Amino acid sequence: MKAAIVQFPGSNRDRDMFAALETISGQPAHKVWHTDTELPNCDLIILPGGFSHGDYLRSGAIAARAPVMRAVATAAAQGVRVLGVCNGFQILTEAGLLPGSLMRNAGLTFVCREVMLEVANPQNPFTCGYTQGEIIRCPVAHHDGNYFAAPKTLAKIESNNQVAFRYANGTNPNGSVNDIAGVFNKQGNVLGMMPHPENLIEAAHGGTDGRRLFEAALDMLESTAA
Amino acid sequence: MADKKFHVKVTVTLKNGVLDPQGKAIEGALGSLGFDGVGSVRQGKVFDVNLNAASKKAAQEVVSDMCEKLLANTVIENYAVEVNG
Amino acid sequence: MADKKFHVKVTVTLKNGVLDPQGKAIEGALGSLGFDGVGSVRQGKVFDVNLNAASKKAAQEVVSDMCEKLLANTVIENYAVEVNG
Amino acid sequence: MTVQNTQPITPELIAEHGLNEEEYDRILELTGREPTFTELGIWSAMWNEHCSYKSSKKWLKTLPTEGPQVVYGPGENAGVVDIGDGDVVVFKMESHNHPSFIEPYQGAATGVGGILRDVFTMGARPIAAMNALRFGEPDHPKTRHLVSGVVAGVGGYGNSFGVPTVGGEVEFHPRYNGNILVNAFAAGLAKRDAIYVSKAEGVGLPVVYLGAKTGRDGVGGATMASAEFDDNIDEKRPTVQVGDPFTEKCLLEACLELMESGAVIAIQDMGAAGLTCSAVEMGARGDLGIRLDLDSVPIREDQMTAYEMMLSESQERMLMVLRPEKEDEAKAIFTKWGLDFAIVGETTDDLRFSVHHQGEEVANLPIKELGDEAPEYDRPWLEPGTHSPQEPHLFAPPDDYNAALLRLVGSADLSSRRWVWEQYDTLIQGNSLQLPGGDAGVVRVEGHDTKALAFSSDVTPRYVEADPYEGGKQAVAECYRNIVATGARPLAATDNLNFGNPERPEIMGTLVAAIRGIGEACLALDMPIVSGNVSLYNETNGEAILPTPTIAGVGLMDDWSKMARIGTADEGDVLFLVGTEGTHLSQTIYQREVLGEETGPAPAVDLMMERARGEFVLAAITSGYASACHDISDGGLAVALAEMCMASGLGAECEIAITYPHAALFGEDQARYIVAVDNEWANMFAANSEGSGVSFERIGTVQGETLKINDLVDIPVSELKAAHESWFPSFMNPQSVPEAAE
Ligand SMILES: Nc1ncnc2c1ncn2[C@@H]1O[C@H](COP(=O)(O)OP(=O)(O)O)[C@@H](O)[C@H]1O
Ligand SMILES: [Mg+2]
Repeated sequence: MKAAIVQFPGSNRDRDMFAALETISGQPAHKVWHTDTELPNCDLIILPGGFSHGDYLRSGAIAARAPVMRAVATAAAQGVRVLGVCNGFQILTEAGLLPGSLMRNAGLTFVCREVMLEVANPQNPFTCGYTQGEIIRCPVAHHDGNYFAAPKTLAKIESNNQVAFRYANGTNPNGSVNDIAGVFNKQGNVLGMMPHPENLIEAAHGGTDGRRLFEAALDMLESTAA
Repeated sequence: MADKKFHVKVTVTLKNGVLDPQGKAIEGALGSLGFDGVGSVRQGKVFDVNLNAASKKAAQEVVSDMCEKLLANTVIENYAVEVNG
Repeated sequence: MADKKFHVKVTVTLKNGVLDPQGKAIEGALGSLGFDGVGSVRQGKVFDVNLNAASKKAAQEVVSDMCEKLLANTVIENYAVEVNG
Repeated sequence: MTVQNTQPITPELIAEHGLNEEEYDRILELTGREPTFTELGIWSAMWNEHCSYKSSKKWLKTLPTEGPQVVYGPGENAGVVDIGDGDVVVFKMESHNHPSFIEPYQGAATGVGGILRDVFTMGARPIAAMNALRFGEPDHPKTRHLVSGVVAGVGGYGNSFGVPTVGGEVEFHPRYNGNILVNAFAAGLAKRDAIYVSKAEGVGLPVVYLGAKTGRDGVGGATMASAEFDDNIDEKRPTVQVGDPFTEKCLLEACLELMESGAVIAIQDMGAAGLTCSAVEMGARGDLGIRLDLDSVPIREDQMTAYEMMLSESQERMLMVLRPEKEDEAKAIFTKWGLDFAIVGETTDDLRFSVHHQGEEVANLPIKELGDEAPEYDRPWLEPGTHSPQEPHLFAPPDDYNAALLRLVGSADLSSRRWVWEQYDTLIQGNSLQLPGGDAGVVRVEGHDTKALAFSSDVTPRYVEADPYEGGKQAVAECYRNIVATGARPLAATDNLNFGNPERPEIMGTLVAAIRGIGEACLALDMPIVSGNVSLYNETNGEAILPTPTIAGVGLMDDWSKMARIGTADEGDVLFLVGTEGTHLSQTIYQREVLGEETGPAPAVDLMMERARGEFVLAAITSGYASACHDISDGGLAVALAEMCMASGLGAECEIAITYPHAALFGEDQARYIVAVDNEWANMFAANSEGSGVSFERIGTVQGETLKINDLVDIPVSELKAAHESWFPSFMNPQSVPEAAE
């Protein structure tokens, strides 16, 4: 499977993501610049972490209106897998490809620490490497990760099983509603999450819990549900 | 066409019911600084935009369009546009 | 003493000459969205404060004090307080 | 604010520019006539303490700066050190003390921005940052505000830029009430054959301005950074510089791309006194003149004068000399990254610094003299006094050792800094092997399977105050130990010398003695100083800060799989003390926190012993004997044991030979480590220490959930942790913890 990483000015975990994909799949990902209007032929599009356009105005707001995002929206509508991590998640919500918004952390400060995540829905191409209710480790590093959705939207997200991950064991670092750490779109081919699985994929990182997410998204698991 | 200069003030505020962590933190901080009687605080943004437009109405329209397209996230925010000559 | 409710609007803006990276980024983004004629954008904050005070004047004073102590960074920001009954 | 170039040069104006009579006479001589207003500004910028090191140069020259590993020592934007395989590490530390006191968030943020720029100007991608912070006493009304602003500013800039912050220091002391210290360190990786320097080469080449636009930010800033504070501080406020980490990140990527394209001949970032310093440096280094045309400088404010443009400290700007044939390619790169790009001048062969603005030549000065002939002072200095040693029996023992230990681990200076470092992105780039909380931050060398770099920043100002010479040595020694404790070999260091007013002979004497101590230690421990920064005049109303020569060191690890950590001891491991029983209680944290005094001499540093024990510990770690390691510093053996227990979550049972219990537990004697060794290797470890003549003692075993030391200490690790972790959060959020512990 071929992956593409979209780079915006101010993206800064694009290099982490690139290295992680290469380590896991042995293949370099395509790099796509924010002004590109077409995407390379690929099965997985990744919007990496960082501070696109400085996160000025609202995190992800300016990037969400970049030319490349039209192509991303089109691909998403066609069923191509799209993963947004951290700033990528913020961009996806700003672009309307995912429900909800990411507000300032409840503690108001940037938070970088390891949290625990409960896998809320493993029936999905991104999460099928985990089991229902499994608790995994994952680092977070963000200032605006406080997931919020209006009650009606929230009810829908919950009833459609669109929550991918929840902060577990009292480790919610930012005040997110219902401990939501990651959500799918309704079709299940777009995932946004605040934690950084790309920073926990090899022994040097002190753990490999993030690895299965990429292995699943790249169809590299032994028994991937189609 | 000879455009005129306009100074436009845009105010963007969170919709009712939308979580405002900053406002809430400020309430708390004001309390601990000894300010009593504070009911609620909500934080928003203002933008001072200088632009050229054919008329006041045109300025109003173009800035509203800017709000829809960028300055406000209309899912969670309201905006108000005020044009000064 | 029977206090009254006031709604106070505080506007905090960067002092002249202080770099506004946000404003600059927004100018750039408006340009790439195809908005022409934008001269400059400066971003500031607004706070909607509901509070109880003895009088309009008292409300004005207490909120100015809040600005000095918390809401504004007076080293680089100016503030304006507007009390509505 | 707009002052024309024709402004008459009065004695007041000269004094306002921080120039004394003698200096002005020299300026008249070198200029060959009365300088214009702009010229006066240029001279003062080049000759102020911050840029010229006029008080410290004589003494800085005595520091060891060379070694086979050193590629570039002091003098460039940052030091460059070889790490093998064609790679180099590029690093430096710099202060942003005064700006951070005035506006903590922006002051700290722009400090981080400045040091990152120094590193990537040389062609290195920043891979690690540290921050050494010193604040006034916790109870001082300004302290909390300063801590929260500075920490948010350090994080705000570094996180957005995308560099992991892997270490630092935070300390509190009343002597910093009016002058906090913010020392920022950055390190980057580059290829040895692709290092860029400021020396321009070739006549008639375009001088190019890149990055953000110029505003009036910090006009007068370099002068301010070298002036003592007084209560008129408010007047200096409007010159605050605001950082834009987004622009800096774009500037980084653009510069690295540009360097790769082969377009860059010389490059210099615009730091203090921006355009002036950078242009003069490029010319003077390359024996070239520079002609600048200010009408082409991208500006963001109206009606800026030549004076303002020449002295502006707007951030995120660079000056380069480019190959003319690559101009279009270069411009395309900068446009892609949304940055300003303007040709603002050219190199000339007349050795003049000639500045033009609106059809007028506003300055024409001899460039070599501007760059190299800054005054150099041999300021009078007093040899610091010494204290006679104080034997342990002169110090009262604690009533309760458990209470004393809990108090120390929960004190302002020894408590966990988690509240601070969790606001920093410590993981970005995916190479962090050791995060803050251990002895040194460790980062993998990208592109290499086994190599890693270790970083630590250290100084114990109360020691330096008590004995500047021993304190200077100690700062280097502690840095060395912290690096060794991870299993890395210390390679080189950078220093940031923060002192008071050098015109006072006793302060100057402190500086001189500290530099002597640092120099000797660097020589003995083979850690040459490859870059550094001096911040003087840290005084308010005549009261100086504690002398604070911060040392930041870098170490190299060949194989990180052998790395030692503070918290990786296993149940059943044997604990060894490398070194001897503690005896020194003067100037210790115990004395300060428990006895409420700060008296007597600093602990003496035996550099031969440091080296011998360091080499031994290093060998033990790299041959795989050590399952965990920690150096003994503030708080002595008991605190070091407690820190290892808290990090691993395991207890320890220790039985140590004791002459004076309080000195054995809390003495801050130097050159000591605790090493945890798998039981299977314990005899081997002991035999090796004996063989190499290094003193050691087998002090106990890792076991259970309680720290026990003889019959003195018996505390559950969870209780230690609670004390250790709670001080900072309750200090910063007193409302959430109503009865905050003192
Ligand atoms: N400002 C800071 N930023 C990041 N890490 C910090 C900071 N201050 C302290 N630390 C970390 O906290 C730990 C304890 O600090 P310190 O007591 O100074 O260590 P040591 O005694 O080993 O020199 C170290 O890992 C250090 O890097
Ligand atoms: Mg240490």
